[in-house]
Amino acid sequence: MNTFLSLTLIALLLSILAGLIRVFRGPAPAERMLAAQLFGTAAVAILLVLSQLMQMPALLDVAMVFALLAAVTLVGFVVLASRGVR
Amino acid sequence: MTDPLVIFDVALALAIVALAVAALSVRDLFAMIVLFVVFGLLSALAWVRLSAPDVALAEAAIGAGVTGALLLKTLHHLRYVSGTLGQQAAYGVTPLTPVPIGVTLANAIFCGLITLGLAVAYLGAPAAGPGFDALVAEAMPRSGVDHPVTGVLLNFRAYDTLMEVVVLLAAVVAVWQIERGVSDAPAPVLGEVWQGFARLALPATVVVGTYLLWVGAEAPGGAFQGGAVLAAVGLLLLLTRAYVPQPTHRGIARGAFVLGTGVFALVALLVASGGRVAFEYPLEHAKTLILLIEGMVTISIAVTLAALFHGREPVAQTKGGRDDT
Amino acid sequence: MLEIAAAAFIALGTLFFVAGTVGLLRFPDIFCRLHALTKADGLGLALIAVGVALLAGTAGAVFRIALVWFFVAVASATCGHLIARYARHGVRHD
Amino acid sequence: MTPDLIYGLCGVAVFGIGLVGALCAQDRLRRVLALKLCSVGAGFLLVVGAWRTPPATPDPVPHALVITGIVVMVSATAVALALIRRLQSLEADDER
Repeated sequence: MNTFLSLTLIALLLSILAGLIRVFRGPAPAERMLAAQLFGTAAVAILLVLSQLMQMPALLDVAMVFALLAAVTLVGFVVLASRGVR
Repeated sequence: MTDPLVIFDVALALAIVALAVAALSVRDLFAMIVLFVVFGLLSALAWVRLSAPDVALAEAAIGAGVTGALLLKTLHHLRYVSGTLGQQAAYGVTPLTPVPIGVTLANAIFCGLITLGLAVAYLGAPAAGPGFDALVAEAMPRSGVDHPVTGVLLNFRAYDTLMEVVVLLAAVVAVWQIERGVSDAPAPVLGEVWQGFARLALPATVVVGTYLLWVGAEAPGGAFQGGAVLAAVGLLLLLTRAYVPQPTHRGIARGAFVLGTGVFALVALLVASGGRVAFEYPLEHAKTLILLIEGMVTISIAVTLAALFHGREPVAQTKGGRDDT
Repeated sequence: MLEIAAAAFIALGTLFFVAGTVGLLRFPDIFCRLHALTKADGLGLALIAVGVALLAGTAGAVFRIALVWFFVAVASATCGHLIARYARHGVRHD
Repeated sequence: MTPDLIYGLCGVAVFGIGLVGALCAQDRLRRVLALKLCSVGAGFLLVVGAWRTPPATPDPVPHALVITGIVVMVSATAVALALIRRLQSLEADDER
């Protein structure tokens, strides 16, 4: 079971790394924000799996904070990336 | 066959290094900040793997979240001032003076040597030093809390934490000195979906922040993490201009800035007046005192971080003073 | 039995994550990418949460996992909406 | 290969990258960011020093130090960014 969970973690991490290509290629800030949203969700998923794998229930709190902050950061990106009208 | 978890660790470490390089070399500054936030996120994951969930919480909330927001706000301001806000991509916003290639090369070699020395020192260091584990484990029953990191932060090394709160206070004083003016930027229109979400998310965030503060006594969490999560509420309110700091609110803000430092120092003095060392809380009251200090420090941290994000001191508007983000 | 079910949920969830990322990389414009990513990720996280909750056992852990899932679901829907608004006509200020 | 070795080397590398960035980067914003990278690298080394092979629990003192360091770093960053914003405003006024 633990091997399987580790493999899951690797797949999720690879999915984050693939998303980085989108941050580089852009072209618009919207694409980069979208990639940031992927990272937030994937990091929460990694933390959920890790909490089981490392037997640390405290990681669920960390996952909760990640979820909250991902939302806040994304709103920051949307509001402060405004081009043109201000 | 190697443990797949080792592969995960190696991949994560490589990703972190690659992100550091990418954040410093990508041309677009907006992409730089996104990459930096992802870097913070992945470092937090790495610290979770090193069984340091407290540090991971602090890094995710303060190191990635608040710092990212600060950088983004500054970028927005710089682009506004330099009149490049309308452009799609955010290339350099500060004027560049060409540096001779030799100087850059010399700098890089110098840094390389330092890093090499660090790597050699790290690899040559004894595998596991004595550390403080035994000392802390022995003293824990006398600390009044069950979570070692909270015990260290608020009891055994409380001087450090007091000084840290003072540093935050000094930072907000400095920022208020550097920047002045009142915000007259209009509120962004985010639509009805956002309104509904904010009604749910803001109270939920306050609950999570308070929960982190409370759970800090026995599990990862505590004043800094709780304060940072509460600061996120302030950041959201300031970002969406649901709250615009007014000059008349300065008194309350100042009170909140010094609240943490004040209560912390007061408790230390009261304890010391009872013939003890400054932070040697009497055992029967230790948990109450620690929770009191943590609660006040949390409020201070939340308000101070939000004020650092807002930047300028809200002063009464002068004529033609249109200088803000 | 429980473990096999949990493993199946987690594997399926991971598959959705990978699919979402492929969509982010391969689809032609921002709205297609948005459509692929937010939905696939939301479902992926829900499946992984169910799997981990099956393994976790204690009521407190299950409750917190449910909370995390609920918040991510609501937040990612809102953020997807905000990004779409932004991509369509920037952020108006008034 | 244990996590402490992997992440320790990662920390050294991040510190070095940050140092190069702080000295060689041209843009002010990027320099501040590079210094932040340095602090994360240093944090890595402290957390690695605290790590003990599970099931032993890690040493809490370096953890507390890193948390303190993160908060001090965000204060320093905020002041540096305020200075950058002020500098830019002053330069823009000079050009007019």
